[in-house]
Amino acid sequence: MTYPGIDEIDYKQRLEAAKKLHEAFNKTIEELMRGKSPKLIIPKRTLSNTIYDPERKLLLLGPAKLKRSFTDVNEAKRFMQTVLMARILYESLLNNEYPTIRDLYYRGKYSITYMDLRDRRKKSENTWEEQKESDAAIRDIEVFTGLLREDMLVLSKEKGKLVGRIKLRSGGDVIDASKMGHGAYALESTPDLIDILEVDAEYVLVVEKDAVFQQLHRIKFWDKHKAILITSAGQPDRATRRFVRRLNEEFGLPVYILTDADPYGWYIYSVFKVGSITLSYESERLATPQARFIGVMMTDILTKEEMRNVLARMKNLRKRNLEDILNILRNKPYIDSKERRNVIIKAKEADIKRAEQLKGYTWFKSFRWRLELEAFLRYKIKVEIEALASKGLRFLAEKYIPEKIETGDCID
Amino acid sequence: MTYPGIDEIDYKQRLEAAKKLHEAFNKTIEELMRGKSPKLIIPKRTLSNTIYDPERKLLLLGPAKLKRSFTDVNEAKRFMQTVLMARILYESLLNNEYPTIRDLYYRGKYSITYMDLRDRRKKSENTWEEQKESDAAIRDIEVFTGLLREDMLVLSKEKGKLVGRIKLRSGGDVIDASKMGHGAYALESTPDLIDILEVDAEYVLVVEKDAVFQQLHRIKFWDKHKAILITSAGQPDRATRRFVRRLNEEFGLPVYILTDADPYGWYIYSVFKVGSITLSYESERLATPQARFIGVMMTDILTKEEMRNVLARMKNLRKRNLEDILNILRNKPYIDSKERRNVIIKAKEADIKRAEQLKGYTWFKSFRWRLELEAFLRYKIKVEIEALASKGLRFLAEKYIPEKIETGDCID
Amino acid sequence: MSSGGESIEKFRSLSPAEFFYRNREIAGFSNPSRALYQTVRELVENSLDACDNHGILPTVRITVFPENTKENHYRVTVSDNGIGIPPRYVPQAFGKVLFGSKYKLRQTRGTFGLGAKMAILYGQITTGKPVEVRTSPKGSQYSYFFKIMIDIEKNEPIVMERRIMKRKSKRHGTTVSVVVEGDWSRARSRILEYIKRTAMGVPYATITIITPEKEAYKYSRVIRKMPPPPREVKPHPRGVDIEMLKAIIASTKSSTLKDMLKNAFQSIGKKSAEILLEEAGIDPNKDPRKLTLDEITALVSSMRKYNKYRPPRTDALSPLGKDIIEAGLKGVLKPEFAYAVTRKPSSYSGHPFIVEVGVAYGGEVPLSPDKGPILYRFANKIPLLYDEGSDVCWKVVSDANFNWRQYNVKLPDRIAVLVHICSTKIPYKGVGKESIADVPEIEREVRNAVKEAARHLRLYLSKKIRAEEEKRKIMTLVKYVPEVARSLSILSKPPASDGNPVDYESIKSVLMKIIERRARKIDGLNIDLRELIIDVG
Amino acid sequence: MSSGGESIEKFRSLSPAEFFYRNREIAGFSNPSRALYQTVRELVENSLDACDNHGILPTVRITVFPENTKENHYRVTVSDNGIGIPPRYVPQAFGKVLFGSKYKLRQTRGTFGLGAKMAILYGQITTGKPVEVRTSPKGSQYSYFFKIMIDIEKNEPIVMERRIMKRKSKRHGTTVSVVVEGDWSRARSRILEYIKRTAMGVPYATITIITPEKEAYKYSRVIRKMPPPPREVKPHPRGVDIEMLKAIIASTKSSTLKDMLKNAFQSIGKKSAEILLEEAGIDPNKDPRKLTLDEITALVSSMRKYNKYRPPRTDALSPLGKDIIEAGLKGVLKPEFAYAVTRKPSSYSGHPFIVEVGVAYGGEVPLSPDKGPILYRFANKIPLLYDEGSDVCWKVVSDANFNWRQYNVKLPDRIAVLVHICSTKIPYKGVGKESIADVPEIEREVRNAVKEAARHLRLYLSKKIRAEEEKRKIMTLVKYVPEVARSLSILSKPPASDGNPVDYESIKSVLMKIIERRARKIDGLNIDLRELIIDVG
Repeated sequence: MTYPGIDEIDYKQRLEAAKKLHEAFNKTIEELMRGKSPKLIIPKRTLSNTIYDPERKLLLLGPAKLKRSFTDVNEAKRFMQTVLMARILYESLLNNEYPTIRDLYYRGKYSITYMDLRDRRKKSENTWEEQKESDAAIRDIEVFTGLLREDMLVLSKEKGKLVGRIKLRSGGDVIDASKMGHGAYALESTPDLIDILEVDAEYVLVVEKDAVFQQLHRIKFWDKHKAILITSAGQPDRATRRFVRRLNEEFGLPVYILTDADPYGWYIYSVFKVGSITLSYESERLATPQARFIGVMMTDILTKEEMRNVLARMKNLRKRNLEDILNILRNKPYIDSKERRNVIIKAKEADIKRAEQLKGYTWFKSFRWRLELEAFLRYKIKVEIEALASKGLRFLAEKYIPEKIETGDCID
Repeated sequence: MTYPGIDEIDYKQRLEAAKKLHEAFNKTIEELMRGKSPKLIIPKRTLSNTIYDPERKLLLLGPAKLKRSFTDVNEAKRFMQTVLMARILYESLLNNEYPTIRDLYYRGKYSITYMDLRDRRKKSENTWEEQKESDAAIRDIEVFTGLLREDMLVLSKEKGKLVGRIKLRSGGDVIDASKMGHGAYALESTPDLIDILEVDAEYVLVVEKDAVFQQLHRIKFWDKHKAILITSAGQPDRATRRFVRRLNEEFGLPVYILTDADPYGWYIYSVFKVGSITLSYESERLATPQARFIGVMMTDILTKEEMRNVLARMKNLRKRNLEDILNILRNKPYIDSKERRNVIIKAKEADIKRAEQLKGYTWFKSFRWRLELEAFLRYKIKVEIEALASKGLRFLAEKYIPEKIETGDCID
Repeated sequence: MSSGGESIEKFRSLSPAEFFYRNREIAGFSNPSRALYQTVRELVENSLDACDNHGILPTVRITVFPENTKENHYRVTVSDNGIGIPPRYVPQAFGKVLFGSKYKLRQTRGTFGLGAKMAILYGQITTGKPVEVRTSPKGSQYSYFFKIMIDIEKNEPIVMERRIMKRKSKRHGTTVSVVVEGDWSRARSRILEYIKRTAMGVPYATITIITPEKEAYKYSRVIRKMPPPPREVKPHPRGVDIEMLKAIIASTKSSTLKDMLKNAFQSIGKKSAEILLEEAGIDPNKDPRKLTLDEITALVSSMRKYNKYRPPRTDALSPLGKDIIEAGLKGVLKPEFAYAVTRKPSSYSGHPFIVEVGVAYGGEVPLSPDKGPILYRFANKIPLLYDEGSDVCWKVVSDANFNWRQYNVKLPDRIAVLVHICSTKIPYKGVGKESIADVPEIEREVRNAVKEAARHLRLYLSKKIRAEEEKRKIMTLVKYVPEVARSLSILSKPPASDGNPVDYESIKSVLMKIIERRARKIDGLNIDLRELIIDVG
Repeated sequence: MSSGGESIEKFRSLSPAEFFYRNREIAGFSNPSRALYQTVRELVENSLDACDNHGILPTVRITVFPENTKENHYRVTVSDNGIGIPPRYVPQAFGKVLFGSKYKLRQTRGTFGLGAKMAILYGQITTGKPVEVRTSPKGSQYSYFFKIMIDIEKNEPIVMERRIMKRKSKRHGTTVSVVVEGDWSRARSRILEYIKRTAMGVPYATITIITPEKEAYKYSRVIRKMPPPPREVKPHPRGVDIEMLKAIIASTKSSTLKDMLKNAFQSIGKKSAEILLEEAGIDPNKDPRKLTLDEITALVSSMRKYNKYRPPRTDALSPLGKDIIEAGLKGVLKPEFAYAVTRKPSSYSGHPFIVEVGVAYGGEVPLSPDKGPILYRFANKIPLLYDEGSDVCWKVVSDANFNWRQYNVKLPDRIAVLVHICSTKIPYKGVGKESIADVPEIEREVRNAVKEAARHLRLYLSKKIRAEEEKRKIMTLVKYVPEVARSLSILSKPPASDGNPVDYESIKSVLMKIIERRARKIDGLNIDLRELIIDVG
């Protein structure tokens, strides 16, 4: 522990995480030494045990647990993989390492050699073949111990970038994200170790696409509109999600998400807002239930005639909903039907399947979301953010985004 | 031109680029108005017209030109696409836009309607179907006018990040890349518009993988070793390549490239060093002929016995080469054969094909590169940077990289 | 002689009727469904032969009625307007296996003198009912009615009833009625498909079938042109064998070999007879009856090897002809192109044959399988429905063996091939008459015929493609004019607004002139190209 | 009688020899290659019948020699050690079509009395050479030699030479030699494959073939057990038809119907005769000769519907038996598992038949196609080589129709099925004897036999799987013990080194005890599990 790069904050975090790991497994060891078959009681990470909490507006793990017993032949290998991964993580913490999940995969991978009962021949089997397996073991340990990987100083590839009127302290440095020139501040893997010093902004605008982020940055959108501009560059990584959450939670900033109008974009919004369906245990710290979807919306480009067709598909409409519609459509469509022909993309079979799935999720069952999804399913078309650029960058920056924020044409 | 975001430098660049575009096409227009069938004489971007210049150590376009004549039915559509793209770029420049290549695709895409001679019916055809086509048109204009897309203020997704003892001026801000905390400085799309103010480093280390970059940064590798640390996060984008080139050219910093030991990693090195084979016209400004490959090398992990097998495959070895070998192998292998079993990955058919291809390129014909490629082809295995992490992060930071730089165990 | 062994074989002889009674499967009477189909088929083909072999436009009516529902007995009745049967021959024609009118060198549908008798035999075995025949021979004033059974052991008819009636009308023809055990529900689609294809090959006939459900399907005559009726001819020398030559020697009245060859064979004249005998090393004036077996063998050998005969006479054959085939294809398939070929006669093993092939392409022709075109096979005007895969015609036309790409056809495509083989003897693979054997001479003729038809198809297709191609080229240029003119016009305006921009209309006009210069070279193109442009909005 | 019409048909009769001479394709003599194969086959099958039908272990020798290379004439000679032929029957047996010893209710290889005569006929037509027969009947002191040709028009033999020789040895048997036009190079692989498969089905025979290249292929006898020779039997009533009953009535000596039924049929006793006649509403004591046609029809109907007969007698049949089939499969295919089934006799259309099925799995059995197992078909001990796709056996065993997965077999796999059908009459689809028709009774028996054999295969496979499974489970636990022990040991040590770590060996020991507790429940597992562990390095 004499390496010069070790900083105080990281070191404290290490000790705490190692202690939790040790305690979690020590119970199993004690039971084993009393002759009981060893087992781990782990919250189930299955879809059926993923529950949407409408109060907190979050996807959370339900109460179901699974018993991973070493003597159950169907579970034996995963039991072995779980304790193996716990050991490697424990060793990394104690040795001041900053492993990536790929590192952990390599460190744990080796050939188990044994004599086969059936033919008395030496055989061997790898602890795991693919990173998929070691990743699953990491997730099991996360839910088993309540420690997220960042808490165990596991680093990962980070794509999130940031500009705007905000000052941070990280690793001893003070960073002013309003002084990044045409470049941006790239976020670190452990956003909980960042100190947010000062925020002089009215909202956070999260842009799915890096190039659009750069365009808005280039014309200093954030400066004129007092915004913090963040890009996830596609599917958001954990650090970006956690950082957005902190801005919302700790500074009360509204969060607007700008993605393509397609199931992939909607899912990115959904991950920011309620969490990932397959990794719901992270949501409690990573999701931002207050985040709102600002666009691109199907309703931005459909004509009034088309919207009538969509409404005809929807049942149980209340009168208030219809008034909402009139309100929504006041400034629309933003793109006329001739422009539209060249910017819409035909939905693929997979998109439609994905949209049907989204329809089933509670948080997509609000009137406004039903409108989007039904419109998509009726016309089977997608629209990218860049499609708005066919009207010029200024349209996006000076009309589309400000108007939507002003009139509240966002979807919760 | 009254938008507040416009800065001086960008504006100057716009005017210059627009003038070049106009001039390039105006010749064709003048000829046309004299009744000549319109045509564009464009340097050929084909593989056969891509030439490796061993003097400058660069891939360059050769002297061959293609005549794109509007009246040649096989070329008519591409002629139309080329002038269409030139027009959109011209308009963007004049309107102070910062388009992306996706934007340009959308702006140029529309349905041409016409009456068909054969059945006298109205038909329509899109100017282009896929971005592939509009991208090709951009490249044609780049070689035709000598303007790179950045010169025309076209923005693109940027993945490159930077930390280290270097100060820059961009868009009016001064950025100190040694004060980025655990985060990093994300590069902009137009690196030629950056002012490099101050450099206090001895070399540049380019890391293929973002997570490895973060690990090295986390332990402040760049501080201890006086390095500028850059990641391309996979295949390098144009801005990262241009920035690395500037550091080498303008400040004389040695550049070391760290990638996986596989054809994909080698190709990344090759793109940094001599340029992309399919886009060789960019090399003149984007490539860094002085860059050197630091690892991971096949020779890092092969035993002396295995190296002998590899040598047996190579013809025309001189005595000096053999001495080189002994020198190279002094500290090796870094990974013993037992560790190795778990970190090597079996090469796929596509990898082997790719390696066979690399073997044919002049800049891979040096003794050291032949050694790497023959070793790969003999044992058909790949090694990732993370494989070294199975020996701990400190091994990579404190032994592997410094030792290689010190002993000069890099490949040119 | 012989022999006190404990297990001596007993030997005896078998009548043809008994042989086929025991082995009815080989004639297609293997189960009630197949037997019902085969019964209809045999009777219909006999009826058609009784008409068109004698220049009569056929009118055939078929009924299949339930006779005893409990036992699944059906009465199949087929009536025709054919020439009729001389009453003295009726008992044997329907009650003696291997007796008939078809054992000669002339193309007929039936060949084995067996089909109708097998139906009668099968009916007799399964239902015990006799066949009923009513015939009114052409030119006679009487109608004759018979009920006949077969004495199987003796292969002789048993006439159970015989009546003669004075006839008022001049209508002639024959009605045959048998009762057989059958399975209509499984045979239905087979039988109806058979009738449909038969009608396709004989568009000059009117055919009606009435089913047990009392549904009537009628195919009316669409043309009145008929193929000329076949005539009986002498054998062709190329197909001679030792046995045939011995039979000719036994019955010849000629006193010299030379004369015998000239009289007994077609296509042999004085000169060729002499050449043949010289080749065989035999004196042309030798008495045929004095030939040794070795001499006969030598003569057969030289006759089979000689290759300068005139082609076999076609009188014995009755090809459909180009017109009828093309009309049939066009009428049924409604293609955009149809072409038919009737090859010159050829022969195998002494049997003359003619191959005819029609090709239909495009239009409403259904999409073919990947492996080859849709194939309609006919043999002596009979449609062949089953065992397509083992037929020599499939072997020729399937994509594996025929280079369709070379003819601009990439399978699957809308293409159908009709092959009609007519011969005094069709070499079927089995008595079921569903597929034709791989006889090299026939295979070669079919291939040449398909090639010839396919060449005409290729010609048609490539002409069509060329004309389209020229027009396409002009269109390619014209449609891009508006965008090119607009873009160049905008690019012509310098950024710092000095200089001399060129307007859209001027550029467009120059471009159109350039294209018109080019279009003038194409003949038949007489239109103002400007009309094709729709300006950019 | 009749008639002045201008186009009257000429009628005449045809001899069976002439019929088959004209239609030789239907018996498989369609071209020189096929004809040569068919010639070998017909002669070999006659030879085997002459031996094993009479309890003689067969020794058969075949030679195919070039006779006239220029004309492609081959001499095919087949010798056997069979019972021989009484000399008075030889001329007709080889010179008269539809004459032979096989027209009775007894299983033989040849069925039509046609095969050898077709070869002779074909040889005579193509080469003009007579057949040569040398026979030494069992028990006789003489050998007889004949040269015979066929008078085709009369269907009568012409004996060209006849010799008698006093014999010294007791060796008996027959040698037949014919000269035919053939194509050896194309027939070669067919003929050799046929001989190989024949030897597979008749492992108690020694068969030798010598080819034109003077290569000898010899298959020696591998067992001396033989199936019992078949005997002639009375017909079974379930397969009666009207024609058969009429023939029996015509020749019966019984004075009452009841007696006649008892005497003329197998499986009918006093009681069942009475029931049958009561069902038909006929007086049991009536004189058979006084039955009306309607009564005959009624009696046939009741005989066919009655379902309580004893099964047909097996005396007429000669199944190979379980032992011979399994020995054959094991010897040739070397499988890990083989099982054979001989079904009880059954009948169709009055012909008794027995189905036998063998299944071979694993070992050196070649990989089957996706669509079904490898199929070896035999009919009355004859291997069937061609037209597999249209055979009822393929219909049964192909994956489309048989649920192999249900028997733990997922195709393709190393699986072969042998089907042997023996019957007094095999219902071939054609005279070429290559595939068996879809007779429902046979299809059902084949399916049941395959199911029965497949059930035994499933039993074998599932036992094998279960035992492996238990051991696998124990191994699954044991192999992970070292890593689990190491990891838990390391995790047991607190980070701030107070607390009480547990060492590797202790954890390992506890884990092994837990596993041993479990393993003790498995029987037959008697080993120290610790020996299986290789500790972590």
